[in-house]
Amino acid sequence: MKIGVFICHCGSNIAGTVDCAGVARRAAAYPDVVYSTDIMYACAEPGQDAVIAAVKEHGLTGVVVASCTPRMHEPTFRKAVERAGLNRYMFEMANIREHVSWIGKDMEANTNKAAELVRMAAAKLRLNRELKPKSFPVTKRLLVIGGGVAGIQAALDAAEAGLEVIMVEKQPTIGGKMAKLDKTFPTVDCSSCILGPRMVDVAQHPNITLYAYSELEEVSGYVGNFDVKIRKKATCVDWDKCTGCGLCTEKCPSKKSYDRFNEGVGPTTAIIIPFPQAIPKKASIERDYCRMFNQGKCGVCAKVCPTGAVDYAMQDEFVDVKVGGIVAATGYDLVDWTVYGEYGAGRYPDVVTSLQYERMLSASGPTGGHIKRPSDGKEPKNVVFVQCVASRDPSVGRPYCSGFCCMYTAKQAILTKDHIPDSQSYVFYMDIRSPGKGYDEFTRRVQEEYGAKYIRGRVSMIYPKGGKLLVRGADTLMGGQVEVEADLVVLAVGGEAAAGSPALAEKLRISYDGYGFFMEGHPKLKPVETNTAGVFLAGACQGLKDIPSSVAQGSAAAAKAIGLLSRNMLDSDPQIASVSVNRCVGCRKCIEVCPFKAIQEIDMRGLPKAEVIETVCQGCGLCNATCPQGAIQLSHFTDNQILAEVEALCRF
Amino acid sequence: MSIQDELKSAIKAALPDLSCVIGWGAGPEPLRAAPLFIRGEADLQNFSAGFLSVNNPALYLPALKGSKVGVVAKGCDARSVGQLATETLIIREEVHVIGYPCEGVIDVDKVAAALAGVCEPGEVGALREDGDNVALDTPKGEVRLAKKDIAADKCGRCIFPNAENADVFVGIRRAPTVVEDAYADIAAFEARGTEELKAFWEKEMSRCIRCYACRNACPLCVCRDHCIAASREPHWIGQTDDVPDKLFFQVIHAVHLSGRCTGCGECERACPLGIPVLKLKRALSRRVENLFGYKAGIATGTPPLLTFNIEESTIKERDW
Amino acid sequence: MSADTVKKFISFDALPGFLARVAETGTVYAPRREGGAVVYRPLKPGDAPELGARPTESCKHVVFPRSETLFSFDLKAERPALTESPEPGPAVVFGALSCDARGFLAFDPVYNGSGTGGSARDTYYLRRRSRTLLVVKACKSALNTCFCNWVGGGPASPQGADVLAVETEQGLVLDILSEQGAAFAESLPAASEAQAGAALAAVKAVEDSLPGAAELSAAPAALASLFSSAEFWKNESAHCLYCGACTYLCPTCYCFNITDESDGLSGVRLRSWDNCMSPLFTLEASGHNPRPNKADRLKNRVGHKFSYYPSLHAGRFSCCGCGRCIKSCPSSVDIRKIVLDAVKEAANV
Amino acid sequence: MSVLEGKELRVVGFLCNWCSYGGADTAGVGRFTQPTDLRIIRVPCSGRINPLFVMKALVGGADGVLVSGCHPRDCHYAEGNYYARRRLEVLKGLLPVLGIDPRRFEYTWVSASEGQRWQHVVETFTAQIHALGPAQPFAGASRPADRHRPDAAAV
Repeated sequence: MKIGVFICHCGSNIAGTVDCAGVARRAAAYPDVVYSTDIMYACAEPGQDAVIAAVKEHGLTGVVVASCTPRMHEPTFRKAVERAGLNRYMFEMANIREHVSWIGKDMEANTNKAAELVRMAAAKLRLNRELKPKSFPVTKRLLVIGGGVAGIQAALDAAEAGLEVIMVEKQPTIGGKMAKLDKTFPTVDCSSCILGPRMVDVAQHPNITLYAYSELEEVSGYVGNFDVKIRKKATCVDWDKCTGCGLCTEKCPSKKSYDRFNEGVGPTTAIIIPFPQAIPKKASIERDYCRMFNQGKCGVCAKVCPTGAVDYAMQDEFVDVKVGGIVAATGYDLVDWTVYGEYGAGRYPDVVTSLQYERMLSASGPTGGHIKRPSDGKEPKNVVFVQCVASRDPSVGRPYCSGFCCMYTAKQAILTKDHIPDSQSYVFYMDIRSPGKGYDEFTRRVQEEYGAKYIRGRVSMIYPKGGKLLVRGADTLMGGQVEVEADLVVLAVGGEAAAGSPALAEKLRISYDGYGFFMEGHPKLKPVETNTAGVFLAGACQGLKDIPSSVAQGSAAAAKAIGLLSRNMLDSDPQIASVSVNRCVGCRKCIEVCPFKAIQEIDMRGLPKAEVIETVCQGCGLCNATCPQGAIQLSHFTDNQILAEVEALCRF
Repeated sequence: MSIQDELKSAIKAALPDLSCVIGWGAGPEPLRAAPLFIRGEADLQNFSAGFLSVNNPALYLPALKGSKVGVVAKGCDARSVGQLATETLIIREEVHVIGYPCEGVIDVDKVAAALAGVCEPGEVGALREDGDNVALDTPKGEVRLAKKDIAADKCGRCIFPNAENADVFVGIRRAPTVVEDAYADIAAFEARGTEELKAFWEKEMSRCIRCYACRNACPLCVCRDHCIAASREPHWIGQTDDVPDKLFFQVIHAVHLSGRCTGCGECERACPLGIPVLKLKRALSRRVENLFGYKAGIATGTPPLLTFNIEESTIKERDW
Repeated sequence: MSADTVKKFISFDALPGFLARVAETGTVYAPRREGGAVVYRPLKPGDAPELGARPTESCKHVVFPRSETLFSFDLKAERPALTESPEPGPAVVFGALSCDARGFLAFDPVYNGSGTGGSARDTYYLRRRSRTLLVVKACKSALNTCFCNWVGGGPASPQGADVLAVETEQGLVLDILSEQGAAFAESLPAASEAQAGAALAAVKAVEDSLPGAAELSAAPAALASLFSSAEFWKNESAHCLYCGACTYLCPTCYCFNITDESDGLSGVRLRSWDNCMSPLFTLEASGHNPRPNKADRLKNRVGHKFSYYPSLHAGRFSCCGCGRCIKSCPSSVDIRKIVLDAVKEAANV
Repeated sequence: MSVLEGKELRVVGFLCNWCSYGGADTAGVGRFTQPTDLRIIRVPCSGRINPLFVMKALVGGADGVLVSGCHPRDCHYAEGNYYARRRLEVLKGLLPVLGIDPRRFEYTWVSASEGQRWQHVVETFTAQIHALGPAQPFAGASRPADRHRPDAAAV
């Protein structure tokens, strides 16, 4: 083998603390290295051209580039060596930036370590083999998980591009959080007026199949060919028959059910249509509140239903569907703010969340758009908004900024004045974060035009006094304690990843951070991809964001999915396991452990042997580590390749 | 009827359905029996089971997969059968296990120690079993030894003297040995400290001749012909006579047996150079028992390293 | 022990000092008890050899190391360089068994080129062989597994030895059998007649204690005739577990394998013991193995020693009767029984 | 020169590509300073790590071995780290009996977002190995210093 080694300066990123020329000199003496040089920017066009030129000039059969992390530029350089006429797997990278130059300043130690990493890469490269991908057909169908605004956008964009789309929504209706909002900032336009038509589009689009009140049960397979099992939860109403007339919801005697859509602002019935614009507009029974299920008798809805759609014996159903790509758009939930004892921990009825307040403001909400105190139904005059509840608060494990609370609080203060002209709003804030288009102007308007009083400081205590709530906090600008008598307190509660996010991530085999938000492939360059090929992210499930950003990301995820599924065939990753049938003794241990059921037993002239199903193998190598005689080897990460790396580190 | 006769009739009864029954017969010298493949009734006259029945007949079973075979099994042999079956390395239904209550088996090295100054074990002219004792004819006259003093170490801590999973059991079940800590020997060994133990293995392994008797005597080493000890692809160890290469094979053997080793001790007994290679496996077995409560060959179900729990209540991970 | 060779004497007390002086010019290997085994180890100056310890292993590794670096190579230099391993120094095996010394007589014709008209001389073997002095200590007793007298040897056979030592009450009587042996014992006093007589009596006593030898002259033809008798070999090998204990302990097994241990640029070429019981022994690159199962391999092992080798080397068995393969076999395979069974089986056919 | 004599010890890391290698990258991007002893071998999944790799390094001359994978439940391959956890936990039982200080081997979980945790793990483990000092190789092991070193002259 003839190996060429290229030590990248990365400008001064590496060369600042690594003697790149020195590393290149040392590398020249490594086994099979015939050419070694340092290079200013290996990834830039001149750098890649230099690699290609060297391959041709020196007849190189393998290339080592020592630069940044392979997670960044391995694909770049693989393409470059391919352009030079080599197989893309005859390439290795030594990470001397993230793992060397950026984590220490000792030039001698860094240079030495860099040289070691290059030795290791070269030692492995000597055992690399040309690998060739196999092609397999793509299922041109996209699964969108979550029917909030991000998911809706992704689904519509993909459907418009001609893809079949399956949308799965956990709730009985799509619309997500946005459907609960009265107005949106900074334009103060009606939320349901802009979202409603898009929801209808989803329902009517010939390419979109909607599974509402459904959840993802299982995912197997791989990019281009995922096998998905969807659990259609039992609604106890046959949606083929239900016309959405709502008669059942009028007659239902169980009138004290928790109203999930309205955030508990006022009760609802046990059989519900969440809101008038619901898509699908179908009824479903909340079993926890239904007398038929709790007391074994009632049956009113079944009696009144003109189409006989009610079916108490309905069971969950499962739908198996094959898709080529998946967009996760599962959104967020509000943090449970009742951990704050100083805010009453949920005991004071007139302390409400921002989302509950939205429902009070909404003309289609339980109060018909009239702001009423939950305790006595009176119209409040003094409304106090408390920002950063469970945001930027490490003490409750939520150190991050939720990003949208400043803006919606300003919006709610404006709407308060619109609804109750003689009201006075007070906003306790830490900092006002309003970096969007027209956002900062909006936060000024609420103060200057609508007279909301902004007080910079945290609220330390809320307690009832007479019929009012006394809100005590610091005013850090004035330097002192302030107390406001409030009729109503609205907490701007921060968001967190939707309940069940980690479990979904596990099903999708994607990563999530400590708060349950899904990890994007790269924080800057792969904002909607994940590390699992074929799975994309849209909206707040990746990190909290407002409506414009969610929509943008929905479109971006759709674009990525469309790009992927526009291809008829995909190349399989050839870094998969293969069995040496001579050495295999048919002990089945690999079959036992394979997480993907990618290994099957075959009969070879009467002897049992393992065989890898190439398109199913994901290349984890668990089988390789399990096989006692090393008969099954993971290409590109074989025992000998890893042993060569160990040897390179330990022998010298 | 004596146990011997009962065993013989059990074998005789089973033979018509089996290609052979593996037991023990006379060996090359009085202190050693040899594994016996009984293919017909005529072979039965050579059969005997007892204090000299050292070899583990389960060793031969994986290679005979596909034919119906009988084995006469001590408790420890039966554990090997059980483990092989659990791992589907044999088909349990193909194996007819004839069990009997084992009273322990001889350790010739211990006889050598007991006869020091008298003669070598290889000079003993005859052995007679006499209840709890044996009488040995030596060039210097008869020497009587208590069986318990010359029985294998494993017998002193045997929790499984009866082949509980046998298809036919002959004789009266013996009570298992009750030991407070079956791994006290390993704890004591480890207590010698890393420095001393490293020197210990350097010395012991320097004797190793790489004959792989340890591996080939192990009933659970089923890769045998494809063992990575001698392969180049993958190339785990070199062919030198150096301690690291030789020791690394013992590491491989121990790791490959973790969660599988039944402690039959055949590896150590087979070693012609007397290297105590079972220690490594027992250290891992202790760990597996502590972590997963799995006693190989007794427990059923997937061996612990081929499965997992999402929450591992017994694994206390380091808190960084 | 012959009556008409030169005899020397050394007392037990003088032995450590004498061997310490020998060790100044080379390595002295002597049996030592270690663990449950007895192995040949370099004798530390001043230590007394353990004369009563019967070695578990043969001493062939002194001449034919378990793994020997033939040369090292470095391909990175401008001109690829090969470096020969250093010349081995002189060695003395003190207290070898008579069968061990006789084992080398099976090695020699294979490695000294006599079988090839001198064209294939193995210099690595020969240079160690010529520098190794064998001091045999006559056995004081026979084991159940001993059968040296079946194959032309005996507990005090002088064959292959430079010096034959016989233990008497006061010390060792040394029978000088070669020039090198004479040089080794030059400084020692001659044995008295009484001492020599005691030695002769001791040898006779142990020789008399051996059971009679079996007749093996029919073995070569019998084994050759059973080459295709698969059933015979299947039965004989049934309990064999095909490890390498028998071959590696055997004083006459001389097979080896050659491997390179290399990082691609520099490395060593090793010659290591190999054994015909291993499935890898005759494994061909194609994956085909002409001896796919243990029956084939055991047939080869026994056939080689008692039929094929004798047919090439003037009828000499490639077996010295030490019995280690029987004594140390984990599954009690007895080569004597196989050979006798073969003779019987061939006679019946 | 392999490790800097007197300054560094030989610490080998086996990291899964998806989480821990990414975590080490994140630490780099964040410029979280770390000791230079550690050399990282990238594998697809902690489940790929045969415990024998760890042993090969420890018997072969490494002073410490660190394995890191995805947190339980987060494995990119769904289950690899669960197997790794059991195998590596069991492996710890082999070190003392062999005469290898068990503190020379650790395994842990670091996600791609946990740059700071990675820094902490590397600092802690490296300090632990330095406290133990260099491992004495098994006799007959080719000491790093004894090895033929083709590149020594080029420096």
